Order: sequence, then C-alpha cells, then structure tokens
Amino acid sequence: MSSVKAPLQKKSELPHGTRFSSTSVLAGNDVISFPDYPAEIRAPAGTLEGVSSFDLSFSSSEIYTTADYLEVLVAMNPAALKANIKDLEKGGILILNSDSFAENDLRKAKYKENPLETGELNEYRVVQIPITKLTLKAVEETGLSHRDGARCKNFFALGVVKWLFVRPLEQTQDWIEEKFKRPEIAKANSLALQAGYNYAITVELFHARYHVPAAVLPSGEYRQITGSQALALGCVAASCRSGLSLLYASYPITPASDILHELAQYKNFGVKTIQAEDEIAAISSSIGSAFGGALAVTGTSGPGLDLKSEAIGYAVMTELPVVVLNVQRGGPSTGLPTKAEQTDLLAAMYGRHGEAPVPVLAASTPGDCFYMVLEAFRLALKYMTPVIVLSDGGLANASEPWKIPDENQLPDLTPSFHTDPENFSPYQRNQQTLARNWAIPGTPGLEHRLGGLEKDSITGEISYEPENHERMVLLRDEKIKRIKNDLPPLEVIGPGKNKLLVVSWGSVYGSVFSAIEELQAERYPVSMLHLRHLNPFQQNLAKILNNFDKILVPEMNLGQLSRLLRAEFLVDTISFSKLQGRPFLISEIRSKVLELLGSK
Amino acid sequence: MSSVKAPLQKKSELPHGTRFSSTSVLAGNDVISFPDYPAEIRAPAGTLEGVSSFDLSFSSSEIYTTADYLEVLVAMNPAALKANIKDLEKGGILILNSDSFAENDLRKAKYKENPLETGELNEYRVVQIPITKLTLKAVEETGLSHRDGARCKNFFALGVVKWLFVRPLEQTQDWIEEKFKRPEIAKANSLALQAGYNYAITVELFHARYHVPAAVLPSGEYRQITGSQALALGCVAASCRSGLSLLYASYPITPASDILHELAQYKNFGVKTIQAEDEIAAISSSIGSAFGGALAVTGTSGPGLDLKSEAIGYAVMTELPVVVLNVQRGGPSTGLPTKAEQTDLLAAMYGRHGEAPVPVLAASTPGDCFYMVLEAFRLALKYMTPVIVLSDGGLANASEPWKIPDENQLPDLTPSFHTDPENFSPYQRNQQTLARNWAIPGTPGLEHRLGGLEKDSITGEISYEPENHERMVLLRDEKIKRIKNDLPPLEVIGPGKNKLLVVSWGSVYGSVFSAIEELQAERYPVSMLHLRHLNPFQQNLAKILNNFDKILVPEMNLGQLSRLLRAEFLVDTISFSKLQGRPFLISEIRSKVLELLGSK
Amino acid sequence: MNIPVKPLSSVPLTKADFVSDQTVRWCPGCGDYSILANVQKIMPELNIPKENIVFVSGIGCSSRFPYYMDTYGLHTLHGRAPAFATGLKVARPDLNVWLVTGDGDGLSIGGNQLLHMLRRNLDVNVLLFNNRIYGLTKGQYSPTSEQGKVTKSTPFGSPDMPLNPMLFALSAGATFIARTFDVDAKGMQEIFKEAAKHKGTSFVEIYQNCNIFNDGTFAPIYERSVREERILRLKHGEPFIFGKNRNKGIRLNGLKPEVVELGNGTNENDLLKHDQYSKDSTLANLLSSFDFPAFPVPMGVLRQVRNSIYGEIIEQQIKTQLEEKGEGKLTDLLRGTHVWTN
Amino acid sequence: MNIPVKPLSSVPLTKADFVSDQTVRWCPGCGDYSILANVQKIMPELNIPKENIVFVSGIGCSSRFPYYMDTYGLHTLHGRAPAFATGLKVARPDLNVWLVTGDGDGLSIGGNQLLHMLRRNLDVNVLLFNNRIYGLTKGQYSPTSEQGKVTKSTPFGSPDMPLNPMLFALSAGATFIARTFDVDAKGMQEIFKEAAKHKGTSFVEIYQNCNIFNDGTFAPIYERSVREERILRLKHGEPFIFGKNRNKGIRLNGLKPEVVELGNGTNENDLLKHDQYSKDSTLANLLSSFDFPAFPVPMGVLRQVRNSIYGEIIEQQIKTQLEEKGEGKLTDLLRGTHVWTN
Ligand SMILES: Cc1ncc(C[n+]2csc(CCOP(=O)(O)OP(=O)(O)O)c2C)c(N)n1
Ligand SMILES: Cc1ncc(C[n+]2csc(CCOP(=O)(O)OP(=O)(O)O)c2C)c(N)n1
Ligand code: SF4
Ligand code: SF4
Ligand SMILES: [Mg+2]
Ligand SMILES: [Mg+2]
Repeated sequence: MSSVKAPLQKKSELPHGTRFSSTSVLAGNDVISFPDYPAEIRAPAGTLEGVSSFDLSFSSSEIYTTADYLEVLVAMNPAALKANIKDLEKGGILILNSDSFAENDLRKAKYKENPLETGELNEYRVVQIPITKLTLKAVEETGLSHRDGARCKNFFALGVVKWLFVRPLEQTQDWIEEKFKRPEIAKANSLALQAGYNYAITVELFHARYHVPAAVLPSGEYRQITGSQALALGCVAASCRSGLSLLYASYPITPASDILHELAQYKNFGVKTIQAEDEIAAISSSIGSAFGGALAVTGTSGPGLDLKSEAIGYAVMTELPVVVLNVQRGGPSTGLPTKAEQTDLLAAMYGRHGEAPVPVLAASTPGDCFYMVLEAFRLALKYMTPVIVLSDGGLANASEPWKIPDENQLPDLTPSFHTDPENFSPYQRNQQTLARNWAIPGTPGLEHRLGGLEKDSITGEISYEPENHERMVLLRDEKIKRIKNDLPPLEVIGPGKNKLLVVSWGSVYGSVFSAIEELQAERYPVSMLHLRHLNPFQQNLAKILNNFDKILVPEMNLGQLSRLLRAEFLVDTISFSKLQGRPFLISEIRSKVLELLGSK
Repeated sequence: MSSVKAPLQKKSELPHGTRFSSTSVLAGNDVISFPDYPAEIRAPAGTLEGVSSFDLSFSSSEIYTTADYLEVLVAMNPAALKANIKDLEKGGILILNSDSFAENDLRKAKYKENPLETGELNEYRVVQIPITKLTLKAVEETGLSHRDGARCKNFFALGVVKWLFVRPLEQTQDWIEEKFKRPEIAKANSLALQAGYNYAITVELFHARYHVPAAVLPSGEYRQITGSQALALGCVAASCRSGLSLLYASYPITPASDILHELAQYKNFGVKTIQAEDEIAAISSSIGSAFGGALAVTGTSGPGLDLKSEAIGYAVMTELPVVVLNVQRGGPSTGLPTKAEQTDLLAAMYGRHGEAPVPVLAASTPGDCFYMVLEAFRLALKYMTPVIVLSDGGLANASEPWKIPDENQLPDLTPSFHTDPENFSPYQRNQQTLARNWAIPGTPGLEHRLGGLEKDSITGEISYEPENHERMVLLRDEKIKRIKNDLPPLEVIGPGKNKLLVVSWGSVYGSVFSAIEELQAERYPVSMLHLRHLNPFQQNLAKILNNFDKILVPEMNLGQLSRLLRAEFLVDTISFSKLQGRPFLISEIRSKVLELLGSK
Repeated sequence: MNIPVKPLSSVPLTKADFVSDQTVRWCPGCGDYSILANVQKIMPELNIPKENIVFVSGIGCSSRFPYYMDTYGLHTLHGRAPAFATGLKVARPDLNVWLVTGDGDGLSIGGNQLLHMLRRNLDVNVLLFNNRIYGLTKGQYSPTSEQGKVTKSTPFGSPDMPLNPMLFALSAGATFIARTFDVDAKGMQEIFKEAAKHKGTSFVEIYQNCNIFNDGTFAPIYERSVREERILRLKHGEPFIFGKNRNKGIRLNGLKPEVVELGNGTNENDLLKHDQYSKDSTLANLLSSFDFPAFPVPMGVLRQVRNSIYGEIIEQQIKTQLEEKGEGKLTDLLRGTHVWTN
Repeated sequence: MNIPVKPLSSVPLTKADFVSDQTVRWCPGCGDYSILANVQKIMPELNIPKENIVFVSGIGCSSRFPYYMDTYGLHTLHGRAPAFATGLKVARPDLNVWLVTGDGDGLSIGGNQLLHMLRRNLDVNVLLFNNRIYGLTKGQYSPTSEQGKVTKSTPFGSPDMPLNPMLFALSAGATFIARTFDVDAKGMQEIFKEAAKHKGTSFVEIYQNCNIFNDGTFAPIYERSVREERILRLKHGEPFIFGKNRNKGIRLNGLKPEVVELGNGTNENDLLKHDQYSKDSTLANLLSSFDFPAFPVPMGVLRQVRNSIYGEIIEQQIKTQLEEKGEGKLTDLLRGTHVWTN
C-alpha cells in the first residue's frame, strides 16, 4: 500500500489531490482520500496555521484503511514540513520545494535552524526541487503574473508525484481545462503539471517504491534504513572489522550513485572515494587498491556491469579481493533506469570471456544489503576472489526498520597478509580454501608481479604450458565451489517436504514471504526457500529441492535463477516472470501458488 | 599429426633437427625424422643445390608414416623456399627469414620476381621474421664475429618452432652445451634458441595447429582456406549477396586481427574497414553503420567481447542488424592469447545486463566459417538483430581444402528497406519474423529516432510504461525464439536412436567426427550430433536427445554447452572437458566413448 | 546500397519542420531549450533535405536532444556517440551528421571516443553542452567542474583540476573549434552555421546553464551586466578588444598575453589580432587558455583550418583500388589463387 | 592497515637488485632493452627500498616491463594501467609508483584513462614507449603512426592524423612532460631521475625503436650522424640552440617560431629561452608542436610545474574530517540519528 500526503496552503489548491485520486481509480486501484483542511482557512501562507494538506492512499489490492504513515510527503515550505513530517514513515520520500527554505521562510515556520542542514531529515529520502522557480519557468510563456504563475506550483508537485506512482496525466489535464475558466490559467497549470512530470523523468528520479512486509520484529533497537545506506554502512563496517581502509571507486549511474554519495561523507572513517572517469576505470582502481592491500569495492548498475566485465575477469585471474555491487535496473541497454529488475543474474554469473567463476550474492531487503556486503567481503578476503553482490533499484530506495547490529557481533574480517619471504610464491595456496597468498607492496622480500596472463600453478610466473593451464582453470573453479563448505545450510520456511516450494532470490523476498505466510496460515501445502547465495549454491539445496513435487521460481526476469537450478539439479522448475519494473504483488504470488496447487 | 620441415644449408646445422625430435620424444610423442641431405654437400649457401633440409613429423598418437605434406616449413632463404615449398600443404605455416630476400638472394635462387610480392604464397600462413638480424642481436653480447653469429640463426628458427609445438628448451640447451666446445658458440646458440622462442611469445605467434580430418571429398573445385580467410570471404560474399556495402570495424587483438588484415585489402569490393581506438568504439561504429544501412560487422576475441557487451545490448534494444565475430582464445583475462578454447559460449549467451537475447552460431571447420558468417548475416538482416558468431584461435589459423562455392547458389540476402511514409513506425513488425521496420536515413518522410531506452511497442517512442516494458521484453525474446522455425532440422550422424550420443559444437567437430567415424566403422553403438546453432537450438534437438541413453558433450571449456542443454532439456549430459589450448585427440574422444559404453 | 533519394525539396523548409512531435522534457529554465531552438532555427538555412540529417548523441540531459529534432536520430550509449557517428558517416558520406554531447558524456566516459574522432577529423558537427555538472544523474561533478566543487559525490570538494574542452580538442588536432553560450541566440546561430559549413570535425563548446544542479555557473562570465567585460568576441582579422566601451584589449608580452587598457599610449595596433585560419595552433592555444577571471572568455571561432578527412580518404582508397583492379568479382575472390579439382 | 614497514635498507642497493629473475623476452635489438637497463640503473639512486616501488603497466610489448623489474609489479589490462595506478596510489600514498605504457596502450584504447590521470595529477611516473606501431599484435598502425602509413591493417595507408603525446598531456594539464629516446642512455637517466623527483604526474615519452615492425622510424631524427641537427636538447634558462656546431637557433617571429642560423647578425639573445618552470603553458605548447623536419625535436623536460595532487587532497580531506569529527565510531554510524526500541 502506498500513501501520499501533499500539504496544501490554500483550499483552492485542493483539486489536484482529488485529481490524483481519480486517476488512481481509473488505473484500477481502490482509493481512499481524506482531505484535511486547516482550521483557519485564510492563515497566512507559509505559517504553521496556514498549512492544509490532503492525504491520499492507494493500493492495487484491497484497502482496509489509510496507511498509518505516509510514504511520500510533499512539503511546499518549512511550515508544511514541520506540520506533517511526523506522519512520514522513516525512509519515506520527502519532496521539498527548496525555493522556500530561505531564512524568513524558516522564521515563519519557527525553525531555529534550517532542517535541511541539521541532519534531522537524514532518515528520509529527501528530494529537493526548486519547485517555485521551475514552475515559474514552465509557465513563463503564458505571460501570467509572478503571483499567478507561482500558484501553479502544486500542479508541478503533482506532476512529480504522478510520475512517481506511474500515473498518466491526461485526465488531470482534461480536468484542468474544464475547471479553470481563464485559458491562460488552465494552460499554466497544465504546463506546470507536465513540467513536474518531465522533471522526474529527466533527472532520473525513482519509480515505484517497495513496501517490505512488517513482520513481527524481535525486540531491540531499531532505525530506518534504505538499501543504499545499508550497502554503504556494510562497506564501512567491513572496513572497521577488517582493519583495512576502504576504497570505493565508482562512476555515477542510477540507481547506484547514492552509494557513492553516502560513502563520500565518511571521511572520518578513513573512507576514500574516487569518482572515476568511467566504469572501467572505477573497477580498475578498485583492483589496483586491492593489490595495495585496501578493502576494495566498486558499485554500479547494469550498463556499468557490462563495462566492468573484462576487469572482473582480471580479478579472477590475479585472485585479488574486490567486491562489485550491482544495483540492477530495467534493461536491456539503457532500458528503464529508474525501475527495478532482476535481469543481471546470468550476466553476473557468466558475463566474462573464459572460465571465470565468481561468487554471486543477492540481498533480499534493504537491511539485508548490509549483511550481504559483509558476507561478500568475508568471502573475497578469505578466498582471494572478486565477489558480486546484486541489489536492485527497488531495494536501493526502499527503506525498512532495521535492527541495529552490535558492532562486536559482526564477523572479524582481519586478513593475514603474507610477510614471510621464506619460499614465498604469490600463488601458493591455503590447502583448505585454495586462497593464494596475499602479499602487499611494502613488504620486504616479497616483491612479485601479477598479471592477466596464465600463471604457473606454483610459482605464479607466466606459463603457456597446456597442462598447467588446465590445472589452473580447474583450481579457480574448485576454489569457488569450495565456498559451499563455508556456508550455513538453507532453511525452508514451512514444512521441509511439501507439494510446492516457492524459491525466491533478491527483492522478490518481500512479496513472496507475505504471500506464503498468508497461505501457510490458511494451511496450504506450500513452503518457501529464499536464496542469498547464488554461486555457489548452498550444500543442502539439492536435497531440499528433491523433497517437493513442484518448484515455483518467481523472478523479475525471464527465469534466470530457474535456468541455473535446472542446469545444476535437473529439476523441472516452473518459472514465473514479471517484468514491469515493480515487485510482484502478494496477490499475484498467491494466485499463482493456488493455481499450481489446484491443478495438481 | 604435425610435421615440420626446416631446410638447412649445411650439414653441420643438422643437430637442431635431431634435437627437436628428441625433445618431442621426451614430451611423450612418437617421432620419426628423415634427415635429407643435399647431394652436393658443399654447394654455395643460398643456391638451390645448397639446400639441405630435415623432415620432422611428430604426433601424440601412433605414427604410421611421415606426413605426406609438411605443416610447417622454415625457409632460411629463397633457395630453400623454392626447393621445398611444394611439400608444404596449402594453408601450412611458412616461416621465412625476411633478411635473406634481397635482390641477389632472389637471383641466386633463380626467382625472377620476389615470391613475397607476387601473391604466390597467399595460400600459406606466411610468417616473416628478420631471423638473421634478430639472431645477430641476440648473440651480440658473446662478441662472436658476424659470420659465426649468423650461424646461430637456425637455432633461432628452432626456438620459434619449439614454441609453436609447445616444446621445452631445456634439453636442447643442455645438448648445445655438451655439443659445442667453444663456450661462446654454445652460449650464442643457446641465446639464439631462447631469442627465437621469446620472439614467438612476444609477438603473439600461434600455438598448436589443427588438423581437420580429410574426409572423402565430393568432387568439384577446391582451394585451401584458413578460418580467418573464410570469415573475411564470408563477409564479402554477404555484401555481394545483400547489395549492402560492408563496414568492418575492429580493434586489433590476437587471434582476430587477421580478419581485419584480410578485409582491408578488398577495397575494390567497396569494403570499408575501420581500425577503431578500442573495442567499444569498434562495435559502436558498426552499429552506427547499420543504422545507416550498411552491412555491419565487428570482430574480436574474448577480452574485446567483454568490452562490446554493453553495445551488443544496445543493438538488441534498437534491433539493428550487426554481426559480431568472436575468435575465442584461452581465458580468463589475458589468459593464453595464442591458444584456442571454447570458453566464451556462455558469455555470448548471457554476457549483457538485462534480458538481451542474441542468436549465437559457431563454426566447426575453417571452411565452415564462411557459411556461418553468411548465416549470421541472413539472420541479422531477416530478424533485425545482432548475431554472435563463435570461432576460435585454432580454426582461425588452421586451413583445409575447401570446395569453392558457386556464387549464385549462395543465399540472396537483399534486405527490404522500408520506404513508405504511410503510417510508418520504426517498431512496426513483420508478423511472421517479428522483425521491425528498417528505414534508413536518406528516406524522406521516415525521420525517426532510435535509442537504448525502452520503447513503446507500437510507436517506438520512449515509454516508461510498466506493461509495455513487459510486452517488449517478451517480444524481443520471442523474436529470437522464432528463428527456430527458420532452421533446417538437425541430422544425427549414425543411428537416430542409440546408446550414446556425442554432442559437439565448434572446432571440436574435427576430432569428434574422426573418432565417431572410426567407432561406427567398428560398430559401436554411438552416434554424433554437431550443433552450429547454439541459440536458438534447432527444433528437433529435444526429440533427438530423448532417443539416447547417454549424452556425452566434449568441450574445450568446463561444460558450457552441457549446462545449456541441461537447463533447456533437463537431460543428464555428461560433460567432458579439455582446457589445454589444443583440440581433443581422436584417441581421447575414443577412450571416453568406450569408457561410457563399457560402463553400461 | 539502395538508398531512396529524393531531390532537394522545392518548398523551402522552416524551423517548424525541424520540431519533432515529442514533448520536450528538460527542466523549465534549462539552457538546453534555447540551444534546441537555435539549432532548429538555423536548420532550414543549411538547405539540406531533413531526411539527410542525423543527430547522434550519448547519454545525459543534453543527449536527449535528437528526440526533439524532426530528423533522423540516434540516442546511443554513454560516451560513445563519436564512435557511432564514425561508423554512420563512413558508411554514409552523403549524410549531414550532428553530434550532441555533454561535459560528462563527451569528456568523462567518452573522452577517448571524442579524442579519436577529432584526430580523424570526421566530417561531423559536435555540440558539447557544458554545464559543468552531471545533470541526468542528479548532480555529481564533471570533468569541467571547478576544483573544490561541492557536489553530491564530493561533499568536501572535488579533488581534480578541470579539463579545458578547447585545449582538449586542439591537442587532438581539431580543425574547427568554437565557443558560444546558451543565452546568446545570435552568437549560437552564427557559430552553428559556420560549424555546419566547415569540412571536417567542427567542435563547438556551448556554455549551458543547468538551473537545477549548477545554477548560475557561468553567470559571472555571461550575465548581461558584466558580459561585455568578461567575454571576448572573436572576429577574424580584428584585434582582441573587449569591454562595454571597447576600452580593453589583449597584448602579447613576449609569449605572455596580458590585458591592457586602450588609450594612454596603447592602441589597437599593439594588440593581438585574431587569425582564425592560422595553420599554426599557437594563437588558438593561447585563446583556449584564456579563462575568467584573469582574461575575458573568448566566444566565437577560435580556429578553423582545412585538413584531410577520415571518410574521404577511405572513399579515395576505394576509388583508387577500383580504378586499379576493377570492381571486385566475388567468384574470383572465392576461387583465390590456387584451385584444384577433386 | 597493517603494512609491514622496514626501515630504509642500510646497504645501498645496486642496479642488480632491480633485475628480476625472469627471462627478458623482447626481440633482440628492441629498444625496450636499453630503456629497461637505464631504469634499473637509476633505481638505486632514488634511495627508495625496492619493496616500496611498484611498476604498473597495460598490455603490449612495452607493458611486459614490470616482469623484469625486481620490485612489485602489476601487468594489468590493455589501456587501463592509469586507473589501476590511481587506485593503488590513492590507497597507498607511501608507494613509489611507475607506469609503463605504449603508444597503443596509452593513447589508443587507454586514452581516456591516461587523460584523466594526468588531469588529476596523480603522483606517479609515466613512461610511454612510443614506437609508432602495435608491436605485440604484430604490426598494425598506432595513434602515433604517420598518416599514410602502410601496415598490416592499412595496406593502402592509414587515414588518420597522428596524436602528439606531448600536446595530449599538456592539454590535460600535465605538470611534468619530457621526451627522451632509447639510444640516449645519459638523457634517459637524467630524465628518469627528474621524473622520479617531480611531485605529481611525470609524463615521459620515449622514442623507442621496434626493429621488427617499424624499424628505423625515428632514425631520421636520432641517428648519430644527423642527431645534433635534428634534436633540440632542452636546458632550463638556456636559449634554444642546436646543431653539431651549435650554429642554429629558434627565434620567435610574432607568435611564429622559426629556425635561424646564428651569426650574420643573429645571436643568442634573439633566441627563445627555455623556461621549464613557466606556469604559463604557451612555451611548452610551442615546444610540443616542434616536429621533424620543420623543427628540431625537443628532448628533455618541456615543462615542470607544481599543482595540487589528487591523492594528497583526499588525504587532506580525511585529516580535516578527522579533526572536525574525530575518528568515526562504527556503533554510532550504525545507530544513525533516529533510534527506537521495539
Ligand atoms: C555506462 C553508463 N554509465 C553511467 C551512466 C549514467 N549517466 C547517465 S548521463 C551521465 C552523466 C551526464 O552528464 P553530462 O554528459 O554532463 O550531461 P548532462 O546531463 O549534464 O547534460 C551519467 C553518469 C550511463 N547511462 N551509462
Ligand atoms: C582489450 C584488448 N584489446 C586488444 C588487445 C590486443 N593488444 C595487445 S597489445 C596491443 C597494442 C600494443 O601496442 P602498444 O601499446 O603500442 O605496445 P607495443 O607492443 O608497441 O610496445 C593490442 C591491440 C588486448 N590485449 N586487449
Ligand atoms: S537537470 Fe539541469 S541540465 Fe538537466 S534538464 Fe534539468 S536544468 Fe537541464
Ligand atoms: S615486436 Fe617490436 S616492440 Fe615488440 S619486442 Fe619486438 S622489437 Fe620490441
Ligand atoms: Mg553536464
Ligand atoms: Mg607501440
């Protein structure tokens, strides 16, 4: 369920709330809206008393009540912000008109300090837009007065919100034409609406937001966290727990840029960030830093993952620990940059020439992003390998209550650099993990050279020898396979033997879990299995799969995990695809499950 | 079976022939060598009478006779060339000492024109090396006279040949030390040997060559052809048969550079070649030319394929016809640039973010490269899609007798550009093939814009609409799947129902075919199936696979086709891997088959 | 190739003919609007049928440009427009190709492609929208951002020195380099027309205001009240004079340029003169390095010379080969030089 | 980070300490040998423990260089060495980093990486082996090949204009640019030492003979018999004089440099003087554009200035933040600003 609140200043501005409701209705959703006017109708605009607002909740499934908290709040000025912020859920989207946060605006709203600077809004996804300015520009051609022009700004905001919730503009435009008698006013409002919508498209704002089912939370201390924040915190935590200083090199790309923005702030954790000239440079710098002994990580989204593929292969060959965060978005090609998808799994698995196996992990919720990053670093450092972590545009921007972890309970990631010159070879391996020696520049006596050419399995020197090559290909493969032994067994949610198993990965978790919870409560013979390790698979996966008659794999792609399971386990998985840049609805999972159970 | 002939000028130079034999023996091969001295022992060096040579044949399986033709000929001067060239098989490697092709050298050998310039050597793989100069440089430090220094040049040549056949240098070096009393001579010979070996490594010469079994050839006119030549000719033929002018854009990379070298010569066919600044630019230029209506093709090898992945996805999205030739080499990363491997199949299939399906073809023999390119263009133009053709470093450099095709029997590839402005949309589709309209700049009234963002399924304009996206993902998928309907059924070699089926693709064809032919003659219950279409698979593949008890898939990778077959058909394929940069031996296939049949 | 060709339309085209049916989606007030309007404005004057015109772009706000032109268009990959254009233009020398890029698209990820296109002197017209920021991805610093710039990705200031697009182009051997700015309709039109006329790569940098993420970045230079003091309008053959009262000029002191007041014994003859067509690149180099506040910022054509053109050489080689060998025959090619019968 | 640190070795190092145990595999006679020898030669003089030295390279014959140095080394991907070096040097400012690249590696596929590293003024020493050809891939033309060059990939001559590495670097704001050549042991050693001392990117172009695929490409310039007439040895503060008899010089005519004979009324004072440390880049630009045969080719340091350094700014920002906020506490960071209890 999604809900929007756009505080208004004047009663006359109500219509756009209404409008939004009705386009939602037209889009086939149930809608409840609770207009909520200020007591004093003509309170001076910008003062706390002058704030009016309307609430708007909509959902594609049945609605029993308006949401307790708002998911989106549009605040046209500090007063509106102050009056309504309490209703916005942590991690909700806060759209602010940045043109109205001047000193006297703040004074009117009785803010002593600018809330944009105190950090008090840190837990929301703040989107600052100079709405007044943009609106005035947009309506310029109508020749309206400054005053009349500025009035159109709510329609600008509505345009942004419409885009955010994927609503068409036409009905509202028709309505505007009907409603406003003066054609230049109608024109202006319509222009502002369109401008807001365009703005959201142009600057790659985010589409649909994700609602993670609020399970009964274990007791403890909580905060709100988005996927992007969690990825960033995970990196910093790994740095603290490994004693290695973090180097994050990245090239901006929606929806991964926020990780860079977050990490760039943590200089007092010794975090170094590089905004590289392109994605190839970004990962190359990461690998270079790993050679130097830094905690290396790079982040990107689909098109950038393509560009990094050659270098990922290089990290496989040089066996250097580097973590690659890939925040999936709608593809192929430029695709739908602001939408979420799970279509990069096979690219993560196989998107490099040669036999170049890489562990692949996927986060399931915003908070889980934190743990998946830590796990990625654990594997990278322990096995001397690049690791790919998959998130998506949904997780990146969604937020959820997150149990604050105890720093000391986090895994100890301290690596052991090799320092002993006695019989040193960079390609000597730990017999258990098959990880090679990590010796970093600055260590006397261990001078050595790494590169992308095949290496002798013992000395690490360049070798063109046929049998050695085969040995090395198999070694690299075996090393990744052995990670299996280092992973906890999978746990089935529900009976371990049943008619139907729903296997999920990534952000599909939310809707699948909700659906299965419901269905299990209703005593349907369905279980669930969620995978966070996609390469290698956990050891008991084969056994689990064998215990079910049918296996359903819902994915926001054309069946990529499904294909992997089929190839590996020869099980006749049933792929269930959705490719609309938004998560499955609980009801969609539900009906699919019922269909499969019924058809038995 | 491989054979080498290095004509000698003097009897004293014989030893290196012998040496090579004995290192071959040490490497576990049977060796026969037939030293063959000139009648007149002291004929002046460089004259025809002064030519001596030694023959060397070696093979890893049993040898019944020396090869009828040489596969490698080392000619130290024009006289040696003239005397021995008749024994070199077409397409064989001809190593020439380019320092000895001056006018008076030619005169001595009674060449009227320089054979390097007349084109008479076109059918061999000519490797020109300034052997004298390099040798002199290599031995400089020993202070030998020019004359003595130059004598070491045969050891330089031997060094090159050693590398070519993957033979170690140590024994020869030991032998040299024993043999030559004067330490500076021993040193010089050893330096020359090493220098020749290094030279071959440094400039990325080619490793092991491939012998395609000479089946009984149907009658007709024949020529010799290498895989690289065949790829190039295929491109020119496609240009002639489509009426489109060819644009080949590429960045040099071993072992794909030869395609560029070949095509650059065919200017009088209107062929345009671009040596791009990198692989990304190369494919981008190809796609740009396809937008303009050219016959677009780009070629590369593994690392370059990685770099092209983003643009391949772009061609999927814009549905433009472009052929990508990928000459596989040893991976991962820089790997073994001069060795062959089949490790890029999954990268070709899945190496792009998003759902970006692309037809994948693979050539099985040097001559087959020609037909696979034609087929690739047929599909690209008919279905408006990028197509990937896989070859490998073995095929590229191997040569075989090739039945010269009749130009008029080649498929007609004439495309139909859309020209009618009535109701035009660039994303209207042919209902059968699902190919979109191809309208090229210069066509009045059809002005339109293409790009990588998702498009409305009807108008082709940018669309962020969720359902439209899903529709388009499915459409792009379906379009590639439908190619199935356009492919001839697969034919099993041997009984269509049997105990064992060996499924091969790519250059593995040669050894598998030879082995199966033998085994079938011996009445073993084994059949063979060779795939040239890897995406989509041909329609009757499922049925065929069902008719066998066991399915063996020998690949020069860790089982990539095997994985695809398992996922698609849920058959328990048995993967058989070899990753030594050289093809399976017939005997290896044979024993594996026998093992599987025996263990039944 | 069967390219349908239509004779040059008899009805002269108008600006409206170049306006596509797509809604323009830039932020209200974005400098891109006026660049678009002025490109559309001059198009009819080129006298080229619009079906023979192609706009190619990369990715960025600026790179949405082709959608708004009613010509052929290719919105390509981030940074790669020059390479796409190279293939297109080499395959189709008959087309009139424009390339639109941004400071991030053209100088960050696409630096290599741009460099090599310039070096080849491909016959296309490049419009680089320089807003010194990444617009589309919401405000990270770009290669033309001032050092120390605070942006989303550099909360404590950007650490690297900006690139100078003019110098960059010049070092690649660019044969036409010019600069203009988004609020100067007249200047833009002149330059766009000059660029269109030039044979070889025409490289035009356009100062463009991103009023959302980098508002006013060029205001100190081109705001109306200070403009004439801070820009130097280039005219071939004329001395470097600027200022509202045309009272300032630029003089050379050894190799060092310096700003001088006119009058007081200094007159026009002491000043450097613009030589747009100088083969020698020293003057263009000097001009390129003029930057605010030490110097007025040059606007206009900094350099224009003739050099060989990539596609033309390829065409010429084909012509020569056709003359020498005659049109290639597929059958002969397939047969090669040595044929035997089995 | 736990970097084991050893005090500066008390025993002074020798050239032999820098020779690795790997067989050098270049072609006999390749110019790369002497470059290697001279780099090894000057290494001990830098007085840096060899474990603190890293050689980073791309792909190409030249890029095999690190294997032959007994230091740490990273043989990376084609064209990407600058980016690898950036990560390494930012992570480990304590290391002394050298970068070896070729004309293809650094200027073709790696143009963008090199450009941006130069712009950032990363504190590394770049050796660009310019042999005007692709050696490793057996003889295709490179971005520094002369136009019209016949190579394997251009049987009828290459169609594009060569890049000038010095101008390229200069336009990116390089703070140290120099040129030397493979048969000038003394010159190389001096320059390598200067480069090593310079703070910021030192960019050194080395003319290198590839005796297999492009033999003698620089012979017309540096062959012993003509060398002194065709190269200009740069010395800070000294006038531009060259010729075996030091009888020729370079003078400025307006902005145009010209070669003049000394004597006959022209003397040293009329000549341009080298100012290696000029902030202004005009002189360096002029020098960079000198090319055979019109001008003698400058050898030596064309320009050396001080500018801010990428990694240092990052270190400084960390220091400032640590001072302002104190060392970050993970627990606080994890808790964020708003915590509640469930
Ligand atoms: C391979 C790839 N990397 C990153 C991006 C994200 N991206 C899109 S536009 C852009 C920068 C745009 O800046 P600029 O070229 O200056 O254009 P502007 O928006 O400022 O006009 C970036 C980083 C992308 N689309 N593709
Ligand atoms: C991604 C990629 N593309 C192409 C190649 C092939 N390749 C290796 S080195 C090289 C050019 C080398 O030229 P240069 O840098 O001038 O070095 P040189 O050998 O002349 O010293 C090329 C094209 C590669 N290794 N990787
Ligand atoms: S973000 Fe900036 S550049 Fe992009 S459309 Fe808006 S104002 Fe223009
Ligand atoms: S090919 Fe040329 S550059 Fe490479 S090692 Fe040989 S001589 Fe040197
Ligand atoms: Mg920009
Ligand atoms: Mg080179």
